Parts: sequence; C-alpha cells; structure tokens
Amino acid sequence: MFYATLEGLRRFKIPHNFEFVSIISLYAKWIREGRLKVDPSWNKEGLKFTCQDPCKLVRQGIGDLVADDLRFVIKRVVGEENFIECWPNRSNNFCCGGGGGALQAGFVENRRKYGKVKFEQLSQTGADVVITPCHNCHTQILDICDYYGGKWKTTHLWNWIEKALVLEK
Amino acid sequence: MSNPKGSVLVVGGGISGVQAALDLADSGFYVHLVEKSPAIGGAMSQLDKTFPTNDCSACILSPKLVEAGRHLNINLLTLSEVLDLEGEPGSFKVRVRQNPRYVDPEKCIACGTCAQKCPKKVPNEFDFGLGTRKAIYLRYPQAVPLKYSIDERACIYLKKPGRCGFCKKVCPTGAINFDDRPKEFTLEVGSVILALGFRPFDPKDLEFTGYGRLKNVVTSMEFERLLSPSGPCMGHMERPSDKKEPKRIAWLQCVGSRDINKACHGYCSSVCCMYAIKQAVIAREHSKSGDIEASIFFMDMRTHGKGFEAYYNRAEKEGIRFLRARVHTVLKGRDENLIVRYVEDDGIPKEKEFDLVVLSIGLETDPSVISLSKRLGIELDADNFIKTSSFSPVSTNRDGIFVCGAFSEPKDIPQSVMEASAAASCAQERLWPSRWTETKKKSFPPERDVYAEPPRIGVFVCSCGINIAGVIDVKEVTEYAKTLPGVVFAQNNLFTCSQDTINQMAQTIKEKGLNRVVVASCTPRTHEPLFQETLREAGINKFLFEMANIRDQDSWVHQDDPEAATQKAKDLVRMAVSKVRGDEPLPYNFVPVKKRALVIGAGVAGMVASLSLADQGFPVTLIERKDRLGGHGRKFYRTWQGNPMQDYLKGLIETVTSHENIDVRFKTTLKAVSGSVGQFKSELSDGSLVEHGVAIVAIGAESFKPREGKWNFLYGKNPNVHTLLELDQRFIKKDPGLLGLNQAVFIHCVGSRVPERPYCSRVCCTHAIDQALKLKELNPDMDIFMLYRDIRTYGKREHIYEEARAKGIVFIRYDLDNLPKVREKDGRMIVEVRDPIIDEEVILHPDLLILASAVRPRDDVGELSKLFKCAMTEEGFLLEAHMKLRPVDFATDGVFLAGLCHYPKPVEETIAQAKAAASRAAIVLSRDEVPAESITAAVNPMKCTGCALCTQVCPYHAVNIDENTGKAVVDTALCKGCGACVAGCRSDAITLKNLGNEQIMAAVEAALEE
Amino acid sequence: MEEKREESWQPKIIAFLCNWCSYAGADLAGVSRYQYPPSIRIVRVPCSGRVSPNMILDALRSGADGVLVSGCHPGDCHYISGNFYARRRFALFKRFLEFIGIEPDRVNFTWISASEGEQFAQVAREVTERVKRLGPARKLVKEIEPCPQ
Amino acid sequence: MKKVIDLNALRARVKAQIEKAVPNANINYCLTCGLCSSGCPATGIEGMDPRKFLRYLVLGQDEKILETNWIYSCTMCQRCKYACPMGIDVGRIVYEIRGMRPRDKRPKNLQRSCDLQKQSNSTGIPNEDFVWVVNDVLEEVRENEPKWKELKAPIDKKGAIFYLNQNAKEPTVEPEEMVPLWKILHAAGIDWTYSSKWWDGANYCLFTGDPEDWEYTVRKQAEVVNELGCRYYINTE
Amino acid sequence: MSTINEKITTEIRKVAKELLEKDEVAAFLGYTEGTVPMVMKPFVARRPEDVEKLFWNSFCVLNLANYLPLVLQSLEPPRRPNDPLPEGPLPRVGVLATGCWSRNMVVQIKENQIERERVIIVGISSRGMVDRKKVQAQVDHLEITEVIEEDHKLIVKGPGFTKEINRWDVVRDNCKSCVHPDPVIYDEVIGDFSGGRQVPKRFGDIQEIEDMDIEERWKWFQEEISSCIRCYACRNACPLCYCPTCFVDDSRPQWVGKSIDKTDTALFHILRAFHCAGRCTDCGACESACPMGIRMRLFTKKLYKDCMELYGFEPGLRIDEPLPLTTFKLEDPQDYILQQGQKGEEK
Repeated sequence: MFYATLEGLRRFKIPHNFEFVSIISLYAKWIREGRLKVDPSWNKEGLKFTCQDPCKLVRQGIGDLVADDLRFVIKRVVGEENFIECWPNRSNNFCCGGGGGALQAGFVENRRKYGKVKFEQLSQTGADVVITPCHNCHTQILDICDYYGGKWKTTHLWNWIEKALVLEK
Repeated sequence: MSNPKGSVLVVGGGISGVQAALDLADSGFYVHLVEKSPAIGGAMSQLDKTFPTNDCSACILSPKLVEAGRHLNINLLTLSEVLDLEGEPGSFKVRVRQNPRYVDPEKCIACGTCAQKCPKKVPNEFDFGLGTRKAIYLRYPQAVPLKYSIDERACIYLKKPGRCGFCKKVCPTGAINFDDRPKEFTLEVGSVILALGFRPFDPKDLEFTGYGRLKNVVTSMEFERLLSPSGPCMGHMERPSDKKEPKRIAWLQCVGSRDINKACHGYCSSVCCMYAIKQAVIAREHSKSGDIEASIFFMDMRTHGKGFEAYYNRAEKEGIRFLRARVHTVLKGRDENLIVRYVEDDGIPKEKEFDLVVLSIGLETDPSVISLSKRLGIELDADNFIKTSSFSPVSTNRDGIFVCGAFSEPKDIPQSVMEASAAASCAQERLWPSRWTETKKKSFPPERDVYAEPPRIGVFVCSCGINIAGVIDVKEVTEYAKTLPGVVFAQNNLFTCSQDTINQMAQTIKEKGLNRVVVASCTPRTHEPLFQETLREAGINKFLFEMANIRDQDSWVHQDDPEAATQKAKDLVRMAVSKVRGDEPLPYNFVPVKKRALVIGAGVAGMVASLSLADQGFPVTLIERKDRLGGHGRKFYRTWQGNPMQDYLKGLIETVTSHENIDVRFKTTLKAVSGSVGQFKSELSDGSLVEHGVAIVAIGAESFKPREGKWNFLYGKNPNVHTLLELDQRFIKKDPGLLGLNQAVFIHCVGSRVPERPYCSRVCCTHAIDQALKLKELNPDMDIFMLYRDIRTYGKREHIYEEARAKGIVFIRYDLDNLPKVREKDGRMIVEVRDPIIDEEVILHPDLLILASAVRPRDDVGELSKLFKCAMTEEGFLLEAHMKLRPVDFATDGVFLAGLCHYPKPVEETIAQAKAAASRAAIVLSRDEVPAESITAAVNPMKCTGCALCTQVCPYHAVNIDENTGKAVVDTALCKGCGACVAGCRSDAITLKNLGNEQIMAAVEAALEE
Repeated sequence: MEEKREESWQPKIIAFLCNWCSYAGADLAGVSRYQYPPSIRIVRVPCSGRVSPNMILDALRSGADGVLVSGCHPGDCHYISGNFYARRRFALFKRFLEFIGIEPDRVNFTWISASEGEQFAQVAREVTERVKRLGPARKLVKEIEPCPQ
Repeated sequence: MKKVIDLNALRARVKAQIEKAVPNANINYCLTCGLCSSGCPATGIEGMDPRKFLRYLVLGQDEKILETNWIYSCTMCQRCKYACPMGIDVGRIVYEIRGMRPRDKRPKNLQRSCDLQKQSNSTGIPNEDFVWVVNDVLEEVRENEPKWKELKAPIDKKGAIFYLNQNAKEPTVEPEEMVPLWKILHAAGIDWTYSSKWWDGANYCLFTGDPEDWEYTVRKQAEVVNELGCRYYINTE
Repeated sequence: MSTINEKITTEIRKVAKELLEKDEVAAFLGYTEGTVPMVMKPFVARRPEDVEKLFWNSFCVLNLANYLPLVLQSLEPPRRPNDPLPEGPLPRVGVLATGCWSRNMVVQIKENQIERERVIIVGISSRGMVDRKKVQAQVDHLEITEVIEEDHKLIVKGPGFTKEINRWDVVRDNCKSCVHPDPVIYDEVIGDFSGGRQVPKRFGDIQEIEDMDIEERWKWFQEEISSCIRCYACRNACPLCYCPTCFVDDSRPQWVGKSIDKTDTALFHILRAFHCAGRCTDCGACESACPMGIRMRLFTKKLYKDCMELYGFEPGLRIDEPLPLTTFKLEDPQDYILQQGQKGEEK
C-alpha cells in the first residue's frame, strides 16, 4: 500500500536511507529513458482501455504527476487512440471502494453499494479493459464488474507492458 | 497644506471611478480619470441586466459614461496606468504612462470599416474569450470614448511592419497611426482616489468544477455575456458545445469564495447570490421557448440588500428552484450534458442532468493592482483588499489617498456608487479652498432663433440592439416617420445613446437645419437630459425635443405581437412629432443657491454628513428631535471589526458641537418646508425659519421589539431574553452578570424576512456573531448556539463567521415551518429546535437568549416624506431616486438621504452613505445658482378673469393675482410645471409651456388618427 | 360596426400617465417584461392634476374607445397635491358622464406608483378587456356625415 | 421515533480527543454545506454520510459515532478533503475513530490481517514458502520460455539498487501474476531484489486505525531495505 | 288692496330712491317691465326719478348677479386691460337679491368678480318665479296679450279668452325645489324671510334619470339637447359665465365645433355644465333664457347633487368656504378609482 508506507515513514519519522518510489513512476522513467522499449502495434483490433487512479497512490500519494505517468505508460503500451479518459480523474477520481480495509472489513453489501458509482463511471467509458495499478482496486473492480455485470476485463498494468515488450536480440 | 491643488486623480474607470469623477468635476475640481483598457465602464459594462431593478446595465450606465466622456472637467486617460506617486496630501506628483492606441481619437469616427477589413481574429477578452474580435476593435458597442484601438499583441503589422496594414488603407479619415508610442507624463493633483475594481475569480484551478474541461461549464461573467445582446450570440443564449439553447441550467454558488482550501479566498464576494438569481430570471425571459428550468445550488442565500429579499421571494414564486446543497464535482452526462450529484438536508444523494452549469465566481484583486498598491505604498489585508477601518471606510493608510468600490471589499453597485461619492467628499474636505481654480467653464454655441422658421423635424429611431429591433420593424417606422408633415430627416440607429450617434445627431441638426428633434427609443426619464444636451451643443434650444418610448412601453411589453408593436411605434412617433411641432424654445432659468444645508436627524449619519459639509466651509443647521446627539449609534457596543462605538461617538459629538459651521438644534423637528433646490424655506418646531439650499434626511430607524406574536420567545417576560441592542447595553456597562454563563442561544431573523416585513435587516447576522465572540471571550468554555435561517455575513464579515465556528459556536438552521420553541420550566429557559442535518430535536438550556430582531422604519417617516415630497417603499423605508446609480438622492432635487432611514446598514456603510450625501449636496452648494425648471406656466392676461382658482390649486404658491391688474402672474423661479393651474382654469387663460392643451390634444388626436 | 367586436379587434385607449409615478410604473412593467395588450397609447403629463375634463372629452371625440388617467397614490404626488384636486375633478366628471349615458368602463381612473410595474400591466389588461366588452366607442365620436350625393 | 438530543452541556469528548491528535482537523469549521456528502460514494450507507458524521461529532453524540459501522464503508480516500471549502479531512477523523474501537469490536478479518502482517505477511504464508514459490515459478518460466532463460528473481541480494516489495496475494493465490513484472525488470536491465523477510507491501495495520501496529510494520520494512542497502524501495502495483 | 308684488314694488322704489338721493349708490339694479307680457327686463336706475320704472312681480326670472359686474364697471373710469385699478373709493351699486341671486354674488365675491363693499344688497325672500312657458302651455300657446297677477293666481287674457291659473302650478321647477329662498348676504331687507323651505325628494328629477339604464339615459340626453341651436342665451344669462373667450369660441385649440352637430352640441353642454360644478346655485336663469326649452338645469343639478353627496358642499352659502374644486380633503371618497389588491399585510 503506497500511502501506508509513504505516510508511515513520514509520520513516525522512521530513519531510512532509501527513496520510496512507485513502480508506475519507474515504468514511465524507464520508457522515457529508452531502457524499457514498448510497442503498441500488438493492439491491432483497437482494444479500448481506461484506468483507475488509486486514491492511496494519486490523491493521497504523489498526486497528478504519477497519474500523468500512468497515462503516459498506458498510451505507449496500448496506443494513444485506444485510451479513454474517465471523468472525474487523477486526484479527483472516485474511490473504487476497495481501499481502507473495506475488502477485509467484510461489509460486502455496503462495499458493493459503494462501488456502484465507480461501476457506472467505468461502464460509461465503454472500455474493454480497466487497468488497476493497485491490488485493492483490482480486487474491488473485479468484484463490482462481475456483481453489476460489467463488460470489461480488470487487469494490472504489467500484463500489457509485458505484451508490448520489445526485446532486442 | 495652505493652497492645495484643485484637481484629483481617479484611478480606474469602472462605475465607482466614473461616479467619483462626476461628483468631483461637478463640485469644482478638475479630474484626471486613468483607465487601463481602451474604454471606461469597467465590469458593469459587461453585465446584461442589473439586480434588483432588472434595468439593462448599459442603459443606466451609458448616460453616466457619456456624461463623463464629454465632461469639460474630466480628463479621460484611457490605455493608461499609474507608474508611481510621491508628494503629500494637497500636492501629489503622479507619473502616468499612456500606452499607444494606434488610432488618432480626434479623427476616428468609429465607422468600423477598419474592423471589417482587418484579417486577424483573436478571442475577445470582453466576452471572456467566448466571442472573437479583430486586432483593431471597440471594447463594446457603446464604449466611451467610442474610438477604435489596435491590440499590439495581435496586429500583424505591428509585429512585422510592412505586412497587412489594411486598416490604414481603408480608414476614411486616416486615423490609423502605426507609429504611436507610449507617452509618460506627470500629473500634479491634490488627492488620489483608487477605484481599481476587481477581477473575476478564475476557476481553472478548481478542477472539480469541470471548468476548462467540460465545455458546457461556464463562469457567471461568461454567462452574462451569453445573455447580453451585445454579447457573442446577440442575447439569444447558446451553450458552448452545440450552440443550442440550454433548457436546464444550474448555478453553483461560492466558487472562489468562502473557500479556504483550494480557492484560498475565505471572504464572501457578497454579490454572487443576487446575480445568480438575476441571471436565472433573465435567462427564463430571454429564452425563446420560455420554459427554462433554473436551479441554484447554494449554502446561504445572501440577499441582504434593499429590495433583494423581495426579488428572491419573487424568483422562488416564479419557479426558480433553490437547492441548499453544495456540489463536489460536476460530472459528465450524455452528449456534453452535465450531471450534478447533490445531497440536501434529507441526506439522500440525488442526481440531476443539466444542459449548462454556471459557476457563480467570486471577486478578487487583480495581481497587477496588487503590485500597483505595493508601488504606491498602500497596505492590503490578507485577502488583498485595501485595509479600511469601520469609521473611515474610504480612507487608505496613506493620507490623501482614498479608495472606493470593490477594491476595498467585494460589494454591489449601489454600495460602490455610495463609496465613490464618499471618497469624493473626503477629497473635497481637504481641497475645498481651491474649488473652481482648475476647472473650465462649459460654453454652448449661440442658440439659433427658430421662431420664424417652419418646423423642420428630425426623427431618430433607435434599435437599442435587439431590445427594440427584436420586436419592432425599426426600418418601417423610420420610413413612416419620413411621411409625417414637417419631418425632413429620419434615421435608424443601433444605439442612439452611444457617443458617436450623439455626435452624429448634433452634426445632422446643423447640416439639415433641424429645429425640432424626436428620438424614438427608451424612456425619457433616463435619457431625455442626454439628448437635450446634444440639441444645445447643436445650437438649438433643448426644449424643441420630444421622445417616443417605443421600448419600455412598446417592444418590451408587446413581445408576442410584433405587428401591433410596430403599428403602435408608428402611432407613438406620430404623437411625438405632432407634439414637438408645437414646442417653443424655452429660457434656461436659474435659481440662486442659499449656501446652507439643513440636516434632519443627528445620529451618526446626520453628524458625519454635517461634519463633511461644515469642513468644506458650508454652514449647516443640524436638527435633532431628542435632547442629545448620537441617535441609534448610542445603543451599540462595537463594530464588527472590534472598534468600540461609544468612544468614536463621543469624539464625533464633541467635534460636531464645537464646530463653528454647525448650528445644532435639540428637541427640534421640521414643521413645514417650502421652495425648491437652492431656495428651501423650512419652518422648525421652535418657530424659527431656516433658509437653505439643500437638505439631508438622516432620521434613522427603530429596532423591532417582538412584544407578542410568534416571534415573542418570552421577550419581556423572562429577564434573560434580550434584543441585540439590549445585550450591547450590558456590554457597554461591563455587566458582571455576563460572566459565569454556561450556555447562550441566539435566534436570527426575529421579525425580518417575514410577510409583515419582507426584507432582510442586513446587520443582525454580523452583529449577533460578533456578540457571540464577545461572550465566548468572557466565558471561554460556555456553549453558544446560533439558530439561523441564512447566515448573511457578506464580504469580509465572513471571517468572523469562520472565527465563530472555529471557537466551537454551533450554528443550527431553522426555517419558517420549524420555528424554535421557547418555554420556561422552573425558572430556566428551554429552547427546542430541529437540527435539519440529522433530523433530530435538540433541546437547549440557555441562561441567556438573544433575539436578532429586525430594524424597522420609524412610524413618523411618512409625515417627513410628505414635507419633502419623497416617496417611500412598501416596507416604509425612504425610496431613493434610483436604487442602483443614485442611492443617496431623492427624486426631489436638492434633497438627499443617508443612514438607516434608507435601509438598515452597519456603521461603516452609514458613514460612507453620509459622506456620499454630503458630496452630492456639495454639488449644489458649491455653485451660486442651480438650473430651475424651464417648463413653467404662463398667463395670457387677455383671457384671465382674475378668478384666482389657479392660485388656490398651486402647491408651490408660484402663481398669484397682481393687485393692480387683477390678473394672475407666474413666478417662474418657484413654478415646478405641474400643470394643476392649467387643468383648473376654465377660461384657458394659463398654459404650460410646451405642455399646453393644444399640444397635448395634438398628441391625443395624432394617436387616434387611422 | 358589429364585425369589429370579434376577438382580434384592438380598442384604442388613451392613457394620461403622470410622469413621476405611473409613467415610471409603466416603464417598470417594460423592464420587468409584463406583457399587456398593445391598445394603450400613453401620453406623458407632469401630474394627474394636469388632466382636465376637456382633454378627456377631446380624446373621446377623436375616436378613443377608452380613456385611462393614472396618477400617484394620494400622498405620493411629486407636486404634493396634484392628485388630490384631480381626484375631486374626476369624481364629479365620471359620475356626470355616466349620468348623461357614457358607459362607466369608457373612462377609468387609477393610482399606480413607480414600483408597481405588475399592477400597471394588470390595469392595462383589465381596462382593455372592459373596453373590448363595450365594443368601439360611438357616442361622443365626432363623425363628419358624408355629404349626401 | 424522533430521537431527542438534550444539550444541557455540550461535551463533545470524541471531538476533543481528535482535535488533540490532529491539530488542524478544522472539525468546527464545518458549514454543513453537504459538498463532502455529494462527492462521497459512501453517502447513504448505514444511514450515514460525511456531513452527518461530522454533525454528530460536533453535537457530542459520541456513542453514535463510536458504534456506527459506516467507518468501515468510508475508505479514508480523502475525496471529501479534496474539495471541502474548509479542507476538513473526514478520512483522517475516521482513522482516529477506528483506532478508538476496542480490538475485539473491530471487524475480525481486518484485525486478523493486521496481526498476521505483524508476524510476517498479511496472508500468513511462511517466508520460506514465499521463497520457494518465487524460485519454483522462476524455474518454470526459464524452462518453457526460451527467450527468458536468463530471467532472474533475486531474493535478499545485498547491494541491489532497487528493493521490490510483493503483495501477499500473488504468492498465495496466483503466483504466475508475479512473472510479468520480473520480465519487465529484466528487460529494463534493472538490478533489483526481493527480501525474504517483511516482503509484503500491504499494510492493513493502517486500516485498523492502530498507530503502533502501523508503525511496527513500516519500521520492519525500512529495516529490511536498509539492511539490504538498496537505494530505492519500489512499491509494486 | 294691493298685491304682495305691488307692496314689494313700492318698497323697492322707496329704498332705491333713498339710496340714490343719499348718493349711497350711483346706480340701482332692479327690474322693469318688458315689451311683452310675462317678461321683465333688468333695469338700472341712475337718478332718483328713474325709480318709478322699477317693478317686481313673479316674472323676474333673470339673475341680476349676472349684470352686476357690468354695472359696477360702467361706474369706473375707463382703463385698458393692463392698467392698474383706479385708487380711492369707487361708486357703489344697489341691487335686489333673492336667495339664489345672493348666493351667486357670494360666488362672484370669492372669484373676485365683484367687491362686497361696492354692493348694497337689498334682500327679498323669493316666493318662486313663474315659468312663462308653463303659462303658455296652460293656454295651448294662444297669444297672450295681458297677465294680471294676484297673490295666488294669475289672470291671463288673450284675444277671445281669459283664464285664471293657480300661481303655484306654473312656478318654475327650480323655485319649486328651492330650499334657500332667503338671501344669505344683504344690507337691507324688504318683506320678511320665509326661514327656509322643506322640500321632500329635492333631487327627485335627477333620481328619476339616474334610475334609467345607461342607454335610456343616453337617449334622454340626446333628445334633451337635440333642439339646441347654439344661441348661447343660457351662457349669456348665467352669472358664472364671465370668461372673455368662452371655450366654444376658442380656436387654438378648438375644443368644440361651432356647428349644431350632435357631438359638438353634446360636448358644449357637458363642458358648460361641468364648468358650473360646485358654483351653480340652480337659479334657473339659463332655462328661462333658453328659447328652445332645453331643461339644461338637469345637468347642473346632477353636479349640484354630487357635490352635496361627495363633499357636503352647497355653493354660495358661506363666504369663507372655498369652492369644492379649489380644495381637497385627505379622506375624499375614491371608490371609483380602479384599485388592484393593495399589497396588504397578510398576518
């Protein structure tokens, strides 16, 4: 949980001689540096993608910067024209309802009622795939997709990066 | 400062800058008016309509702008800015830079050919980028000065000389001058008035509003442009995405105000609630289909001004929905529609789809103005407004430099106009010794004697944008006018009241040798003086003029029957022409001014007004019905900014009683008044007679005592129930009983905003909260509950509301259907009220119950208004000449008003209005004679039988029987032209010049011609 | 004459409005966009006290189907007492006209203040309705009989 | 039945506690404008919404605050704080209230996750199993994916530049989901390592509202990374 | 035994002779016999011996107040309209005055047409004057050569007939409904006053017309004025009409056409009547003077009735009371004003 560690280090003033970063920022950095080569041409039939801005990473974490990195990576991986933006998004995005221990707290019926807004927002984009760069979002969106009969697939980002990877010989 | 400069610099050409300039120029001071943009008018010129009168903003503003534009003693410096300033009060040196207009104002006739030819289109900042304009442009159609100017950032030629330059080729008068360079010069002035206005808040950073991301989210100023006939879509509203007319519109209040999180503006911009209601009302009227559904999402509905509450009630009655809910994010609906999720008191989340969302953005200070203030050493407060104190509302920290308008605090137009006059008054209090030293005298061309000429009538038919032309076929009316006997010239104009059409009219009168003029446009009540002035400048007597009101009394009221409206317009023009044919040139009468002012009522308003006039060397008679000075001011403890009231009052009373120019009369009331402006004769209750040129009514008001009825709340029955003023008395006396309290309850709106008194008393929310803070200061851990309907701590007052909440004071909202219930049980008070958020009854046990009771007009205000012939509103407050632009004048010339008798207001606004009344009065007193009525009665001795009926019906004793001839004689100095004598006279011996029986019958018969 | 009575006929009504109150009220009706029938032809007079019976007779003679005289509410008159004298003059004149056979609804008197825009539109609609019910004025209209060929 | 609140003396103890713990909570500043409720997906759940929650707090209805399960519907996502005109952080207040819940009254599963987290990881699988699964999956990939013969998933590699944490779900339930990230890191030529101890990135001790537990788990992770000497601690997806 | 009239005639001559001889007055205004029976001419006696021509009978129908300003002016030295008034006491005029004539003099005084000090009023209580048209009607309009008047009957003689008529049957309508026969201001008195009269249904004739519906009234009005030949005898007989240019003669603006067109005539009568509102004392001079027998008094009497009902005012009774159209009261009735619902206080 990005925010848990980030805020934990800060709030409890835990001595550490490392920099705490998100994998999303690194994906973007490596693609920009050319260390990580990706090619969207695999997406011939134009699979439509959208993404979820995890609250703990974006709004409570490092904000719009990482949201922009996320989009940069997705667009380079699936092709710019195949990415559909949600609204609201980035730091103002709706919470999916999975975080904050909701998945574990066991109030399933409340959790799903909570997720209805997110479900409508995602289905309104008509995307085929929803990328959830956070485990809690992934579980929750998977659940509300199936509970409310959504049409999209819920995946992490790395699956698609893997698909778009270009390995030099 | 022995002999101060007789001139003043006004910085900022908005409505308050222009008003200050006009007041000063009319009182004998030369004014330099510096305006950053190419034309004056400021934000008000961007408005379509203004609340609460729904006047079309341009219509009430342009006469003032044209007057300022043509005023001999106002030096209009457009495209100019102040660089720096030094010197001391009475003699400031100000360095000013005038940026290049690239168009020679002398030559430019604003024909617009250059703009047609100019290829470069850029977003029009006047329309907030909604529409476009050319590189060479007019800021708005009725701009003053009506001269084109080139935007150097856009002009192709200026960026790369040699390219384009079409405008120069086509300009008929060769006015284009690409070599125009900025000019810098120094002005020597006695005083400076800062009227730099405000900048609308830019919501692009509030990303959740969707502004800049969702097309159909616009700001209120952009919506005002969509509504305005001179806006990008000619007044027929189109929504940005698909140019269709929006059916369902939502207004989101407090965008950029009362927000210390993202917008970092903790203050309330005090005008957004009212302009949102106005926009909703006007939108419903502008819509072709007429079935607009308007919803306003708000926290507190702040309609605290005069006539505002009635406006709000009427809007609600007409079906505008008011939803007490603030919105987190504007969501995207189908095809560019917008979804608003909101939660009302019931806590149930609801969604509603809208075609358009308008953000009611607040007001803030422009960064360029902030840097200017730093350069001039003017202190700003945390909100970047000028720091003013309660007792000197228009002064800044630098002596001799004053402020008015939205630059000191967000405020509405009447308040800005009052402060403008107040600032003018402060300037005059120092510079009065050098009055009329730097001003020029107005001279008119010699008047052509038209007596012998046959009538040569010119008819000018106005389109008034779409206001008239939208319904009436103005072309057909103009053609028809040409067929009328005596009419030698007829023309249709887009805006007859605009500067260039006025000049064009003067030109036409000279060229065509016209000796009668008819203007078919709007109401003569506002525009007749403007056109008459033009006749004088064209060299013919200004009374050879008639108007046909084809807008307010024709196109606006017969919108659904254009043919009948056009036919009626023809009738009205025919009537005006047949009436003007009989008009004769009339003399310009003048009446000597008695240099003394009578001020009625010695409360704060009366004393401040008297002091302001006395400091300018004008003797004042101040009469007070009680045996001591102070009035309402004695009753309260401190201003909301914490300044103790009684110390200020003591100082003020001492200065007034010891001032040699002020003759204070105690226990004296006004018995009778005769005469008119410049020559009033007032009979006082002590039998004495006072001759005075002007009068200021400042008779204050009373606080409502809820003795019985549903607003009683045990008042008068339980010793611990007070009104606000009674609690203030205990504060003043430092009553020990106020210590050791553990719970207090305030109830707001006691007797205000109810059917019997359908107005908001404006001062009680702020006063109650300030008292709660004082109680909390005395008993830090006591509980305080404020039971309110809408908290109306407008402007900077919002800070003490925030401070009160921060200190743990709990605010519980009630409404007329769930009034708090107060009862007593074994000696202790019990207050029950429903908390609407959690929908549960809350029981309170206060030791102290304070009722924020209404401020109501005095019962005897009726008699006084009869003496001065001033009107009253339904609620009993005195009615000023024009609620928006003449807030301290009465319709009767030479009589002004200030203080609570106008409308309830806090001390700082009372002081501003008192000084404003003094400034308006100084315009009369600073002159030796004022124009008197020219349209007076005249007797034909041959027909007069001496029956003296006229003398008995004349209200002004202006006509009497000459002892030796036995015939009636009229004193034109006193005659007001009411015509009572003419209607009474059986032998048609007395007539009213230009309004005689013959002319009225000509008009009547013309109306009925087939 | 009969066919004029049907719905589309618009009566011609001369309205003498006092400049300070009723004319301002009519303007306010305009500003507030209260619609009323286009039958009213407004003549601006300084005060209701300026309107004399011969002006009303002149209007009726010239073919007005109705006459409306409107002034300030008693006590509001800008000229202090204009409307008081007018009130007596019109009281006697209206009764006398009815006595000699002029329909009461032909000549109407009302008080409209500067802030009563809605009332003005209401009066305009009401007077037009009343006059419409009476049909075109015939009694005091001066018609020059065509000289018999 | 209309409940009645008798405020003879307003004792908002819970609010006082929170204000001590969170100085700029600004709870009193609330204008009851309803913006938070309109933006919060949890509005209407358990008959509660952020505005009502704050209102009960201000009016001292402490027992209602302490026992409502709404605090487990609110995910502390701070969307309310994002647009609230007074910047009130209802999420942080919910965190404080969760902390006030006695351990046995907290949702069992959530508390268990935190306790497990404190031992090793949130699913409770032994660290050895984690190491075994990683290497097992790695072997499998190297065999049947020729291109990825040299793929590596180093564990406890001292001096690596990047330390990568791993969510407990993959090794316990769907190990093959770990492979794509390995491939990406490999393709980018990144010098990284897992840790065999305290490798789980999740931190349910934040969600129980228990500051000590939360601090314990974060401190443990920091020690591991310091010990490994990595310069960056990557938080996985 | 002489009749009442003869007694009054001798009395008038005595008073007039005295006044003229003592030079109290320079002229005495009374009546003398006309050239045809039942018509008396106003007569100015300037020398004591002229008094012999003064007569009094039941046919003194013209209102002497009408001629008073003229006689007064004839005694003043000639001056142009704008010249100042001559100084010093001006010669005075003696005049007979019954109830209505004296009230007209009060109105004239209030309208500065005559000065009270220049007039010596000889008050006579009127027994009601006879309407000669009623007498002619009694004798089927045969030519009348002589009328001998006794106290309560008239002996009417003509070629081939003599008829006795009861005097009260032929008294004028206005005299029959008169409640103020006694003069209200006077300096001398002839005969004794009757002390006022009670008249049941004083405005009966007006009530009758008011009870008709609107169209009947219009028909009555048109018939009444249909015979008017616009000779203006009524205007010339009325003491209230002293305008130099009457509105009918005005051409800028031309209020009323000159022809006998029914509308012009209607407008003339309406406006003439209205000009008498609150001033006319119902002396009947106009009706007596009208050659066509138009009962125009019904118009002025309606206004008289309204003045009494609305403002409780009867013209010419008190010299200090202002005329109704030159004053007002705050609570004057205004039920005829179109009142839209006042924005009343709803509790």
